[in-house]
Amino acid sequence: MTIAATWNTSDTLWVLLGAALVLFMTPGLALFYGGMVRAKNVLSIMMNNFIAIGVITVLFVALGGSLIFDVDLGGGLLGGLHLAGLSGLSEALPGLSWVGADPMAVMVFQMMFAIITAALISGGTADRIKFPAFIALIALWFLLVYVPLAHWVFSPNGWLAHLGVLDFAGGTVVEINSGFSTLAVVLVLGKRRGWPGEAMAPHSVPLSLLGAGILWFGWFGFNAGSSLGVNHVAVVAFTNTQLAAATGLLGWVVFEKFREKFPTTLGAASGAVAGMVAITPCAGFVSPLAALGIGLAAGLLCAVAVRAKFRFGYDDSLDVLGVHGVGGLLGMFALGLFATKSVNAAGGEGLLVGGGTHLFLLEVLAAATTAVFAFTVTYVIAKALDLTMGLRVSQEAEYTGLDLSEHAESAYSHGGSGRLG
Amino acid sequence: MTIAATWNTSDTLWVLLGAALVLFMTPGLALFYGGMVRAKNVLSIMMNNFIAIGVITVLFVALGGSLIFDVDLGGGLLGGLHLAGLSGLSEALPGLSWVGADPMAVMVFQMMFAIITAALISGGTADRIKFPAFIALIALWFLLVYVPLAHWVFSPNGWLAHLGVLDFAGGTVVEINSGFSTLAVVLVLGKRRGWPGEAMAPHSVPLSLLGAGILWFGWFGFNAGSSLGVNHVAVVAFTNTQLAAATGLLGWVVFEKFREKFPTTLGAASGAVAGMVAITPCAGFVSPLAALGIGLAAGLLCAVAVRAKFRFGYDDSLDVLGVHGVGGLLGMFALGLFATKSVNAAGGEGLLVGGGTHLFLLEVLAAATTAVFAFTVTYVIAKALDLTMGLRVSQEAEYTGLDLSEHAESAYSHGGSGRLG
Amino acid sequence: MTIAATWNTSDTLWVLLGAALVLFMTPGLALFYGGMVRAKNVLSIMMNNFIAIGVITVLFVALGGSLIFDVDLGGGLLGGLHLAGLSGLSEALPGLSWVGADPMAVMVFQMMFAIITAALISGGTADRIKFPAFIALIALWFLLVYVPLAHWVFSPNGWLAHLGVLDFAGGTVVEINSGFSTLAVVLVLGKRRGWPGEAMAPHSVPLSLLGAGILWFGWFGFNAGSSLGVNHVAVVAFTNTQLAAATGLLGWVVFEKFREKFPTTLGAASGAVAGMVAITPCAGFVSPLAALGIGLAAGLLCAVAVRAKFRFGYDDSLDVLGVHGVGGLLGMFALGLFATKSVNAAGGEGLLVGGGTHLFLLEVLAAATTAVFAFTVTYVIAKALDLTMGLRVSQEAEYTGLDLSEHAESAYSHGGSGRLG
Amino acid sequence: MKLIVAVVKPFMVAKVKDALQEAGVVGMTVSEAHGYGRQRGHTEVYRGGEYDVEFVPKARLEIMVGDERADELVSLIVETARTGTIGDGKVWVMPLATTVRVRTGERGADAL
Amino acid sequence: MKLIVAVVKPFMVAKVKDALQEAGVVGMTVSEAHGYGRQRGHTEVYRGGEYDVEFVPKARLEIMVGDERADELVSLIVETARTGTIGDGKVWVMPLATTVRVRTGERGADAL
Amino acid sequence: MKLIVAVVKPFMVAKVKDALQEAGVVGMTVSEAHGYGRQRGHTEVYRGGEYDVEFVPKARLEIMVGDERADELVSLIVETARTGTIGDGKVWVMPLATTVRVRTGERGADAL
Ligand SMILES: Nc1ncnc2c1ncn2[C@@H]1O[C@H](COP(=O)(O)OP(=O)(O)O)[C@@H](O)[C@H]1O
Ligand SMILES: Nc1ncnc2c1ncn2[C@@H]1O[C@H](COP(=O)(O)OP(=O)(O)O)[C@@H](O)[C@H]1O
Ligand SMILES: Nc1ncnc2c1ncn2[C@@H]1O[C@H](COP(=O)(O)OP(=O)(O)O)[C@@H](O)[C@H]1O
Repeated sequence: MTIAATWNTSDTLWVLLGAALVLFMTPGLALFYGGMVRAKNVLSIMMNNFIAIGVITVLFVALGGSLIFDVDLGGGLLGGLHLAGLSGLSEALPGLSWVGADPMAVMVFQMMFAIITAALISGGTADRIKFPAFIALIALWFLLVYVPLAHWVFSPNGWLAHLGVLDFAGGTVVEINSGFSTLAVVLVLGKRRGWPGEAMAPHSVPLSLLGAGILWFGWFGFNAGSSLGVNHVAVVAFTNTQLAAATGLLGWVVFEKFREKFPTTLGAASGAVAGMVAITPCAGFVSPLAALGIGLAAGLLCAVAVRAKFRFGYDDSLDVLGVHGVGGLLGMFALGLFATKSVNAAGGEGLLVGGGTHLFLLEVLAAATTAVFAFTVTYVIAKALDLTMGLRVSQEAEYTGLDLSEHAESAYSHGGSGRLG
Repeated sequence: MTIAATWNTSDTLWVLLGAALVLFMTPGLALFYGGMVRAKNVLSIMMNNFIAIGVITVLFVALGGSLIFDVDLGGGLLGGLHLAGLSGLSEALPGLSWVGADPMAVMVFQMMFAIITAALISGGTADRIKFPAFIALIALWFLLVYVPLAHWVFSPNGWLAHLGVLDFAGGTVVEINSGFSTLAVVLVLGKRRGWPGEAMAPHSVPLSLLGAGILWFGWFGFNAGSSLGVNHVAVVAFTNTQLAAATGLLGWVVFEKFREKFPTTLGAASGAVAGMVAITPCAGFVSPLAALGIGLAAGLLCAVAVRAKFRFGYDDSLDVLGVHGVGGLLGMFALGLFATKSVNAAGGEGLLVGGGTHLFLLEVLAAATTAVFAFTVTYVIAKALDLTMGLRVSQEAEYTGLDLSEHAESAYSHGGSGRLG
Repeated sequence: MTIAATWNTSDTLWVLLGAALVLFMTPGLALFYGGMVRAKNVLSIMMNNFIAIGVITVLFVALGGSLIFDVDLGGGLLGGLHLAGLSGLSEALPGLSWVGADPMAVMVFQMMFAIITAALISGGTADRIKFPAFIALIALWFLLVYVPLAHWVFSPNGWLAHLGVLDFAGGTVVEINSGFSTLAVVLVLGKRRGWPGEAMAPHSVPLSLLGAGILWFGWFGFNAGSSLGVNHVAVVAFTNTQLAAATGLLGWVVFEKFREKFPTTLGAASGAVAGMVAITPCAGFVSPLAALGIGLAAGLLCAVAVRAKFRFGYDDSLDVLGVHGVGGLLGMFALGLFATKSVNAAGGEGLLVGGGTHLFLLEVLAAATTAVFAFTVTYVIAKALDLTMGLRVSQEAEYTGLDLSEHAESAYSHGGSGRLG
Repeated sequence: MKLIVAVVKPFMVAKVKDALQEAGVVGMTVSEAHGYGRQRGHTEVYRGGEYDVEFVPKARLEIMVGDERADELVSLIVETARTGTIGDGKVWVMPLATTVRVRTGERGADAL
Repeated sequence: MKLIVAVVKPFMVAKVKDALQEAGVVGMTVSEAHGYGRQRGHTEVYRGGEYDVEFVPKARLEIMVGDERADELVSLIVETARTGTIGDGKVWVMPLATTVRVRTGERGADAL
Repeated sequence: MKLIVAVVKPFMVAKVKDALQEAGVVGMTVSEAHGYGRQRGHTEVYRGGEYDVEFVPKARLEIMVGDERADELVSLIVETARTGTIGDGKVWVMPLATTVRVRTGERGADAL
């Protein structure tokens, strides 16, 4: 490994900063989710997030990163293995020679995306998935779902990217993918016992708000970092992230105010997340005013979408489909409407800014492809695992809680009399 | 919108990093405050912080940012509307052509300051303000109090800036402003029922300590980022922030040790915040040794000041006046004493470093103007809101707690028997 | 103080960012540790972490920083006092003229290392040390143990550095030092009453996981920042940190799975920390594949090492020796095995990459010297303090909990009936 | 008047409450408790330390009832809360000398 | 000896304690409880899910008293804890066979 | 049948449980409580506000026993839980009209 001299310090610093921020989002997600489950399952879901960091890091280094970013093997379907083990990074990544950041920094940055996308799935499987089954699930899912999708969209040689599909920071690969993959898993997994009749209220909303705060902070790295360099596009992506988060927050609480009379705190946090989800594909391609609108639409739409599970009876515990799936779809469609080259010359012109239907249809294609592909393959993986190792804990373990049954731990031990043990 | 080429990457990166850090301070503040209230009101106060992000972001983009930074309309009183909607940012901000960072980055950075200043007010109104009233309050206050003050001080065309007033990162606009605005609101709002007789002990000090940790981390972006570029002044501002926080922490706990025999953890956190408040106006203008002294003085003085409310009987629940108001005044006075051009050639010479009374009097003027203006206008706003929509929840809501009465949520749901619902 | 023009903006920004991240690690550590103790002692241990920031900041500015980095007084044993009070920083630090970052930024960065190393000791002394005694302990320990060690290793003029010892980010000064210093203190302090018979289970594992998340995030600044500039070595150090943390996490939980049947959440967090500890000295000197192996070894080895206290009967409450001491030793040995100039031309060649025994023996020498020196001097300090002011709280205070006895605070006040006071 | 105290598994509270409500009982008081008995606790593991937690979470219900309904309601509770596995809990009945409704000061059966 | 048990609104604990203290009662034991009764609970909303929380927080006081003071103290508690709104709670009195102070082993009235 | 209620210092729970277990008592129910009595509480300080916390944490044990063993076990508990310092707690005994094991429906002594 020799030290490359062709990249510049600012862009490298920017991408490394982005990588640190995106890594920080996963513990943030663990808290966001952890606060929303009951006290007996909080460690279980946090553990699913932490284990995702461990497992995906290793798989990404060993195989995934290369399969995504190496020279295309043909048809834009998958990359090769020259970059496996983080080798071959003294040269620019194939197709990304315009990037000023050190290629290894770019790979690490991308690794963090794969980690959090895997971690998101835990929001659907909460309270009932076996710990070993979750590990097997995300490992297979990473290789069979995430890696191809990421190659298609994030590698310039992927077939969707090649067609001209725009996706700034992962509306397809991260958001739609996590939403529809989670839907597939929860359909196989089945509902939590007692759901929806029994109250399964969040055990600590402040924990969730803290998690949302960390997600917000980290999302600047996620979106603005996806410019892969410090430039005006990065500034716009940063700004758009803030604006969409703010209006997403407002949209959700306004909806609640009119629908249930009460604007909730968890709704505010959820709305901010929904806004950021929707702006993810658009961040560096649309104007700040469009970002305000996209965030607002996401806040309203996702507040509606999370109710669907009660109507249709699938138990997506913490609304990965309702927030990430739906928000991601919205973002991709919005990008087809509002993209403008005045923000990013390397972008496109959306339907509503006079670009015709071309880009819009491409975005719809990419969104639909992602949803269908992610759902289908993940469904097969989940089914296979369920038939072999079994996805679900026993009834008794579910009553006791997964913290004790899967990890021999209790999250909290309060009270003057200690553990009484 | 075209892509400017006149700014540089390091300074832009620095300002964006600062913006992310300052945004992160608001969830940090939500935790700092949330831990200090009773468990029945924690979501309410955290919600006030989150809604501030939503509301102020939109108002800043729509109007505020332009009114602050656009070319002065006359007399240094207010800017125009050319920058409304974040337009017109392909050129340097009026009077800030020396800044090397992308103007949109600077605007977003400044937006984060307005957000947290609004959020600070929630520390005074805790446990009893109606949620819609809080929204109306900060919206009006932002337009009528924050925006003018920020123009006067932060825009080079503002009348105070024009006079030569120094304020590195917002001793006036953020600290004194939030302190005295909060005082005005709480005088209209009245005391919490049961205060000060009943114990209203913090429900979770660890939450507050976490919040303090996030504030500390974010304050580096707040103060050092206010250099608007990477340079030696930024390094000094960074260093001074750390030093003043450390001695503020020590000052407060030493005071407690001698006054009440017990150095408290909440006191340590409060002292660190007090030190950072006081160093805010001074950060890039004074030497590290002065910073040590300013922090220490702030720790001691604010530890005394928070007791004033018990004596004078105004219920500033979480001491916004005692910490931010008093700490901000101290910082402005200290700047008039210790500013030195050896640290920052664009700064001034304080009374004690041989600069005569000129700068000192200017700083006193700015501090007094801010305190009086913020108090007066905010008092009128609060009174008007109280007479129209009513500021305060019902007695029953106050007993039940605002989490349930305003948001239909409970922060915590512990215990083996769950919600028993 | 004049403004130096010889440093560059990217490197300065990088080091300041690193400093902010490392500062953030100390509140992170406070949470990591705070979650692991019982509810009656959580504020006490968090306070020990916060007070470390206050005390060490002041001592570092006043004396320590200069004694570490000033021109050597002779024999590579200690620096002089020219840099005391952060003076003399308009020129490069002695021996560090290759560094592109502002010298004051480097000093502040290094200050943060001293802070967290002092804070680490609180993990061993938890639940029973007097607050004033902890302050005296870390103050003396900083001057008599940390400062010399840091001079020996971190200053290019220190005798160990001079010999050619490699230590990228503090495997000796931070990790081995904190581990063996803590062992010395706990041997003087004695076991907690009831240990190991009584259950002293963590009162809030989610708090610890949050702390681990912050530590992980901050460790990027710790390790990658230690390159003191943005370059490929920084990128590798960043990457290695992530890889070792991931495999450390996996190693620990795999061990638990086989040893106790249950992979625990606290084990995952501990494993990630162990992996980062071990990679600390190696981060910028070894290849990513080596980092994977080092992290894994650390996860496994430290999972074994934390059991030693039950066998040998010393009460290192939160395993500073088992994680930092042992992980640090492992890291230093691994560096002697795996260092390669292909990653860092300024580094060395380890035994297993064909460099012979030279480097390996140097690393063993440095590790052993650190362990012996830290243990011996700290033991004397602790003994002296125990004989004079007394290290340990009374039996009653230990039963009541240190939050009340030392700080007159209660961490939590839940429940509908409030404080009942 | 009698006081029925029932110590049951926590997730039985809602079911017992529903059954009693149906039987016309309009009130009860519940608190959290931990029980020790034939039902074994569990082991927790923290960094190699294995802790035996011998106490199991239980809910403790108190129901004031008229003397004539005590037996019938005890049976109802016992049947409702039964899973048939160890640790289902205990029910005991105690005599009451006085009962008052705080709001009105009503006594005896009127206090219910 | 008698045991007075009072289930009252949580914010009444301090007031009741003060009243009893004034009446010369030197001790009591309090625990947290949740009550179900005429007083309605509330609805909570989380992401579109509305949960009815039927149990209301209550405090549960236990006061050992001599037989002769039981009636008077029950009345005192009832009057002190009354707000007149639904949910003020219940007081009941139970006979005690034995009472002991742990510190000294004193029994009966001396245990108080 | 009798119900022994013991209010003791929280860190005594394990010791009392062990003693009872040795004496052949196979079950008990424990809950958290706060006590007010001769033992003084403590003062807490938050930003200059000093709060008197008058209630002290206690554990509350309930043990159903046969009439014949009640006295002996009360003495055992009292001796085990004694530290000799103020605040050691109280023990009281109440008569039980009925006792049932939920799992089996067994009554009386068989319910133990
Ligand atoms: N002697 C007792 N006194 C009071 N409570 C008891 C007693 N024995 C058991 N319990 C309570 O009943 C619960 C169930 O008892 P256990 O012996 O585990 O099962 P089972 O009643 O099914 O035989 C215990 O957890 C405890 O709360
Ligand atoms: N039959 C009962 N047995 C035990 N506790 C009861 C009973 N009925 C009510 N309670 C307790 O008294 C509280 C107040 O009762 P509720 O019916 O709501 O109001 P009120 O007593 O004013 O009519 C309840 O929350 C519950 O804790
Ligand atoms: N009259 C009482 N009724 C109920 N519980 C009581 C009474 N007096 C004391 N207690 C309980 O006993 C505990 C110890 O009583 P206290 O007066 O402090 O000490 P001691 O019993 O050693 O004299 C109290 O904290 C309280 O929980």
